[in-house]
Amino acid sequence: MQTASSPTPLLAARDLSVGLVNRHGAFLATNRVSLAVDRGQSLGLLGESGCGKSITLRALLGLVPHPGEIVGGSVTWKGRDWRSLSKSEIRRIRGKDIAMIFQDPASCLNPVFTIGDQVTETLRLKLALKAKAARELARDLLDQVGIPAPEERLRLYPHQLSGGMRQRVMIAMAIATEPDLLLADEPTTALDVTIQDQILTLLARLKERNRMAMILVSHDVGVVAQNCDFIAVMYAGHIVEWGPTHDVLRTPRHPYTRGLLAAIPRLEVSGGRHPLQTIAGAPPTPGELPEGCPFRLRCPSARPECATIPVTLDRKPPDHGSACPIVM
Amino acid sequence: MRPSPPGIEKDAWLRLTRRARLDRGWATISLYAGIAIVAFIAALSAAAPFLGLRDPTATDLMNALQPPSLAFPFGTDDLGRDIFARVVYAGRVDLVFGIVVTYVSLVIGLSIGAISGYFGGLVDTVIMRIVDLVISFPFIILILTIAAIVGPGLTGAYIGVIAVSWALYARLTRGEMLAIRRREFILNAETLGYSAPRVVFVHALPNLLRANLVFSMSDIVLNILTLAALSYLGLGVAPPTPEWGEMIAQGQKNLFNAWWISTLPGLVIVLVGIGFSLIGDGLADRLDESGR
Amino acid sequence: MSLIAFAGRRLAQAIPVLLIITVAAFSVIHLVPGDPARVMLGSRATDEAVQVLREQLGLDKPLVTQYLDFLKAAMQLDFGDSLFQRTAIGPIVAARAVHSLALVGYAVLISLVIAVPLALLSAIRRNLLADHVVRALTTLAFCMPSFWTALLLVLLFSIRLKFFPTSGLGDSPLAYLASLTLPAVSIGLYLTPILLRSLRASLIQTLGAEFVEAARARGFGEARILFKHVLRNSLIAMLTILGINVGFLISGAVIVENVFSIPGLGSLMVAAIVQRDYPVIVALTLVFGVVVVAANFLVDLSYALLDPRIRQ
Amino acid sequence: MTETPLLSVTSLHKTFGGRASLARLLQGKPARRLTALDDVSLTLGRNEVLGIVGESGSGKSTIARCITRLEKPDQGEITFAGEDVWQARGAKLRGIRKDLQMIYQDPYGALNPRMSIGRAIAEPALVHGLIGRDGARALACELLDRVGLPRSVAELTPRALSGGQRQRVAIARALALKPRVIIADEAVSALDASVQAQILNLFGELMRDLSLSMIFISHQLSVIAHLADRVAVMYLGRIVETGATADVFARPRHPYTAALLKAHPHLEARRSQTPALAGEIPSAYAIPEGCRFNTRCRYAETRCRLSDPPAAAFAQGHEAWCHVLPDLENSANS
Amino acid sequence: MTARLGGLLALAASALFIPAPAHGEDGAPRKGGTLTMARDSEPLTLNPIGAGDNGSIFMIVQVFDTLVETADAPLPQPALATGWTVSDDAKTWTFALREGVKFSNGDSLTCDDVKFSIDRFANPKVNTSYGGFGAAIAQTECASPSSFIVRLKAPQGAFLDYLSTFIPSIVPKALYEKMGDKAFSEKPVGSGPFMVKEWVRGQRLVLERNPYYWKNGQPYLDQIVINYVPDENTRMLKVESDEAQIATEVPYAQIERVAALAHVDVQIENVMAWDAVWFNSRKAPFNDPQVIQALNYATPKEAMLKTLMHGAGDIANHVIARVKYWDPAVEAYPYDLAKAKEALAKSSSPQGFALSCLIVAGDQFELQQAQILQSEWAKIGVTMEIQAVDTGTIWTRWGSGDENCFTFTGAGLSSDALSDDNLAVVFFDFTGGIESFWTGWNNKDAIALVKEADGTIDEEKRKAAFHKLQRLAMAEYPAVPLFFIKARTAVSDKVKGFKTLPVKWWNLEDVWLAP
Repeated sequence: MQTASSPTPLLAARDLSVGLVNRHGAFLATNRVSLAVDRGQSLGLLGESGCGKSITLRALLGLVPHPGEIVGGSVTWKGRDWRSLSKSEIRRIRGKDIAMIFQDPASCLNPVFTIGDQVTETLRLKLALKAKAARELARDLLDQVGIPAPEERLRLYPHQLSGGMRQRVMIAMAIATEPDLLLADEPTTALDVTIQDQILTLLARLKERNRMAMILVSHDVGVVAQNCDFIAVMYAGHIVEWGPTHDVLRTPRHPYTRGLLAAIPRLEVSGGRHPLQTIAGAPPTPGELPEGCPFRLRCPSARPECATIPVTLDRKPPDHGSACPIVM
Repeated sequence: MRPSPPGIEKDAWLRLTRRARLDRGWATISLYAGIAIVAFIAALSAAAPFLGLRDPTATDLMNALQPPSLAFPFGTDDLGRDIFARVVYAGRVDLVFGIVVTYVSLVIGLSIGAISGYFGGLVDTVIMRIVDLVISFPFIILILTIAAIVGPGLTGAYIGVIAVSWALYARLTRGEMLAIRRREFILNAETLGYSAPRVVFVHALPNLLRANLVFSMSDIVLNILTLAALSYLGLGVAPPTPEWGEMIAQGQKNLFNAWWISTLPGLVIVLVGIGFSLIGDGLADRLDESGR
Repeated sequence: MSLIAFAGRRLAQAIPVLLIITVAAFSVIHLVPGDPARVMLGSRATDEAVQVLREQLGLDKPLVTQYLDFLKAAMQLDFGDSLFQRTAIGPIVAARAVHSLALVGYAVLISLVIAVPLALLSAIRRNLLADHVVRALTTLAFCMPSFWTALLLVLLFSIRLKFFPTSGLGDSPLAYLASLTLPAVSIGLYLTPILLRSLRASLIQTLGAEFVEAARARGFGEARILFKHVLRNSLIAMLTILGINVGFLISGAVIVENVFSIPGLGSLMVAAIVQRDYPVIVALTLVFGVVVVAANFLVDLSYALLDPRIRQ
Repeated sequence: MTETPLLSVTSLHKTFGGRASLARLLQGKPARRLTALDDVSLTLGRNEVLGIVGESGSGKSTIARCITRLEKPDQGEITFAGEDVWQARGAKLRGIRKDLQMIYQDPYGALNPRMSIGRAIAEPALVHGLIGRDGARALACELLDRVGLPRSVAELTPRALSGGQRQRVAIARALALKPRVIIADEAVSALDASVQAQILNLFGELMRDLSLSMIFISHQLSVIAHLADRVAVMYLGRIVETGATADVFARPRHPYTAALLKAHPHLEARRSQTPALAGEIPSAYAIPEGCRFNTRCRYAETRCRLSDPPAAAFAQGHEAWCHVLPDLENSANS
Repeated sequence: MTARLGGLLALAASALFIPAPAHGEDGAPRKGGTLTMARDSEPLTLNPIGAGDNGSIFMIVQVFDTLVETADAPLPQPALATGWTVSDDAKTWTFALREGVKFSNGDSLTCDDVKFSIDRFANPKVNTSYGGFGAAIAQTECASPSSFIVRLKAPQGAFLDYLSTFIPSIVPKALYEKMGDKAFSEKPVGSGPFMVKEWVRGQRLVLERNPYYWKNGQPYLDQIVINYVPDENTRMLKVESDEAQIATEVPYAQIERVAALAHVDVQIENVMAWDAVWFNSRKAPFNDPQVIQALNYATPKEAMLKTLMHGAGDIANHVIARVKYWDPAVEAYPYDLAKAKEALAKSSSPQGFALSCLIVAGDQFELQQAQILQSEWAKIGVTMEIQAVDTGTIWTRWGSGDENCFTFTGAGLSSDALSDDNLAVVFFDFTGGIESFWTGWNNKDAIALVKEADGTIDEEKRKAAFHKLQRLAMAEYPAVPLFFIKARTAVSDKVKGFKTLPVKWWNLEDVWLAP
């Protein structure tokens, strides 16, 4: 799958499979995932909990938690395979060229150090700044991400800030090095809707300004819809549909995407409590997937052959793919 | 093992499944290995009278201080008693002591701690001050007093150790209770108008058990060691009943000329200690609730 | 809350506990049969002689009076005279408290030096060979009778290698430290597993925290993450355990004190109890209480230092 | 609403915190108190769903906790079917407890992890004496059917269930007492979209089949829009706007309601260049003087900083508490 | 002198008091040097009056002098008194005081000091611990600066023996009164060979040479450091590593090992300490001498001596210590189960009985001994329960008269005086204060014999009375005598002139260090 238009995209994953371990054994958290982003593009990874979207994001940075590991496929950064890079090169890329922000800003900041300590630590390590310069830049960055009275905030500890402020701090740390790519894992899920709105606006502005690429992971269709150029829909470790946001939302091709979109209550059609269209059953437990198409047990259009066909994304039409060969 | 899915590097997948088995297996291995060790020693001790061992209390001055041999696998002490037989019989005293003391303390501490954490306020303050008191009160004074009141020997040790060790369970449980009482199923029980005892004992307590049970495994060993220390001061089991700590203490003066008197019972305690801590590790994993 | 306010509140909480401790110790020890006068005079003396001595020692006064006398004097930091040693308790206890604290402090230091790196190793290599070896060895050390390890240490380091004196206390600071080394190691061997276990558990928990992942994502080195970010967050659980154990360590050091002939509080306590040296027992209970309260205070203080959230 | 409401809450006040720290006392400062509810009134009619929407810290959960007697209000009255919930004793109290059931957000926290599903469902009815011990099994099966779970689930512990299934169990447990009112506090927020739809539909069915009333608390506007007949929008311990859901969402009168609606991520619209609302919710320890929204309100005037706004009434019981009542139609779409 | 291993055979009475060859084969004593000792106990006080424990007593005798002194002889020897005369009624003793004696602070020792000290000794309100020792004194007087007269209420056979104990040590009156009891106990001044340089409680006592000591050329040592090393293994390691040259109380189990060390010897010497099991004769069946005999026959002393004490002791043929008038001719009970059963059969409890016996908690030796007895006595149907209680409790319980058995080893029981009188009063005289050591043994003949011996200074009469008493006690006293305990001291080869006296302490002024 290609979302990027250039021949060597900024970041590309090809057939990326990540194996994880839970109490039942080893399982594939992501299954032959291919995706790519280029400068200035934003890609949304949409899916329900446990579909493998977060682990995909971590795998892109080589951060699969032990004892899991990447068991197949490759990730290339500016055309270079991660595996060909040394540990120190990878560390240099992380946090400098690629930055990441997480869902829960409360637990992403070390509770025992001040904001200033943590922001300057990044600056000193990643930009080789002296303490004083780092401090000044830190203040500047906080200002840029819309934190009022940055000088004072630098002296505070994470627990003394609100969730929104903490996420701004995380963003400030992420953009400090003017990264080429920002990975955002549910960056607003823990926040109130007005704060979410502020953070997403901020991200959009920064993306615009720095011509930064972004991969945004979310379970919220609205968040992805409003903030991404492309969408990849994940289900049970697979990308089941991808394409330009507009196309995917208007004319979803995969039965799962269709079900998902229909199941969301809309603000506009309020009242009446008319039944929502639902997808039967519950998302599968990781590691307990049916043979063949992982969605077939919940799929209204399932046919017997769904149990045998391998899950592959069709590449036609070239800019909007689906993994379902049955529903066209 | 499931075959490696298509598109996957075989080696990596194999490595992962092996790791998964190991990771998953360790808790089980740990649990069963621990149970096996403890059960072996417990079974041996329980069956002691039927094993055809020498009388553990019979002195045989002609055979004193024999080093380990075929006839005396663990050697003999300076009264000529068979150390192996004594070690086996001692298990009856020590294991029972460790387990009874630990679980009686656990039940007391669990209940008191749960009440303290649930009700908070004055009840909590008073209980926690008592806990502070127990923890900072010199243990030996208590033991001596109890020994003086109930007479020397095992009874005093039982009461004395329980009188102290409930406090740690109470503290532990209170902390857990403070965390759990904000959980929604407790709130729900409260909204349903359940009586406080029902909320505390039926709903909260089972969920407070895990931390306590895991801690209890190392506590059993600690209590056996405490009994040993009491024996060292001569306040443990009434002689000639064999007890590991008493055997170790007794061998102290012979450490230079008959190492086995202290060392072999000491190794048995170590073995039991390892056994219980293995069970503790396994339990910690197994009792991990929710499965989130 | 300011530090002083915090300290003040803790102290205010501690005073009733300390008072109750002394009352408890005083009344409890009188429940035990035994008479200091008889213990002092032993087998030789007639009952009349014992009675004379009791009067001399003030043991014929009612218990309450004896306790109040003690309390009155204690307010002015005068703990009275030891019945046996016939001298003021204050200096005796103070001298021994210094040795006990030095010993336990040293032992804690040694335990930390052993436990922290091993816990790190164990947590990083969780469920791997290194982890199992570390845990098995520490369990072993934990279960070994302390006089046994102590003697083994003496045989090896004093008799064979002549690194340290067999027992007693050195005069110069260096010699003092040297003479405390083996006893501190003996206690440390018991303490290390306790600390190691709790540190390992909280390290494993912290290693899974999101801020650790965030630090990795920021491209920080593993060593930096481990020592700067993880360790500090994990120390708190261990400190709690340490706080609880300080009291046990000091009073439980009797055996080690005996083996190494160190005049500490533990052996004084045992002697005082056996002799029914009431004023010494009560004074010692008070000292133990103060030490435990102080230790817990220090632990709380270090929480506050380690974790800003607790300062609120 | 002409008939007397089933449940009414009048002038509810609730503050938290209290014990002054020594340090503050020494500085002569009073104890810090957190204002969770400040003069909140609302009503719930028969077979009605009242939605309460607001951001974290708005006090919406505290209302639920006061109604279900988990927190005692400082002032104000809560009456259910003519009985004062906090004055009731004995059989009346038991009746109220039975009739008012609560469902929580966290499907993992709401069920006792050490209790089987069947027992968890039947226990309330057992304790309240609605059924005997032999009736427990039948009741559990009936309710499992009702919420669309297989009966075999009764033997399991919560650990074996998925989030959606657990929420169904929680609902079944609430239904066991045949309540008249269900208070759902963020009951679908933690669920995945596909599951959330199932649970919302279940609520819809229950409303229809069992003639229940419901207070539905959520921060998700779309969920409220789907389920609630009426909505109350809360901000910092106060209701700022209330009315029929369709009406309020289509024509918000309060700038805060409008901002919420605008901030809600729409599928269709592209993101605007400025956020719908600047700043953060002030601390509940220090509620702003005057209109409490004035620190973030782009329409704020001097009077907004000086006095509490009065209620402004619109058609069909639509009310908003705003001095300015700006023309919001245009601003919302800009 | 160093005893050979394997133990000494029962010695004749005089063998206890073999005069030490002055400084025999070791050549001329050398002056100077520091001796380090590792002791099992520590001093609690250094005040001669008020001390009652070995930890204190053995140090007090190094610092103080008495009028007559305990030496390696059956009779007290001249010390601060160069000689004495006794009146015909044996009630007036006149001591010629040594001239020119000075206390260690340089003050001269005067008759006033002597009178002050002896008066304190004679005052039961002051001398609580050993009131009986000075009880016979009616009045004292300084006839001249060099002549001190003591008048007794009645003749006292053991008068000189009592005077040679540490209790009537001569203290400087003026200084004592100035310092007061407490201060003097901490920093005492005496006329003994050594003076206190430093005392760190719980750690060590450092003594240094008293420059004014009256014995010519003595003491030889400049300084003695006495370390308190409670743990027996550690104490041995101290001499092994040469950190100490003398270590007291070698554990029996280690005698062979320590003696085998190249530079250390184990001196095993007779002292006036012993070991026995006591019964309460107020209670049945211990009022029956047959029962006691049965228990005596059922006790395998030989085997116990070998395994428990590694031979370093003697089987006791007396229920008290082997003191001055001990009769070696009395036979100890042999181990004879047949006789034991026979005796028991004839007794009031022919089927055997149960008893519980108090022992001191934490004393491994005693515990082992009790377990052997338990195991052995079971063979004649006597079941024994061992009750280990702490020292604080033991006297109260045994003294209550409600217990039936009590055993307390030699480390705790020893004679402080050179003659038998004190022990006889305590153990055999029901009227003596503690009802025959609380055994309740009320035997008129025994009481008469004690009084008879005590009331005369005629050596022959005294000897005869004590010999009779010994036979009587062996036949009827409610106790099972076990062993005469020996002192076991690890002594470095460098140490010369060291010897444990029968009273268990040492005249350290005789000790010198070889280069």
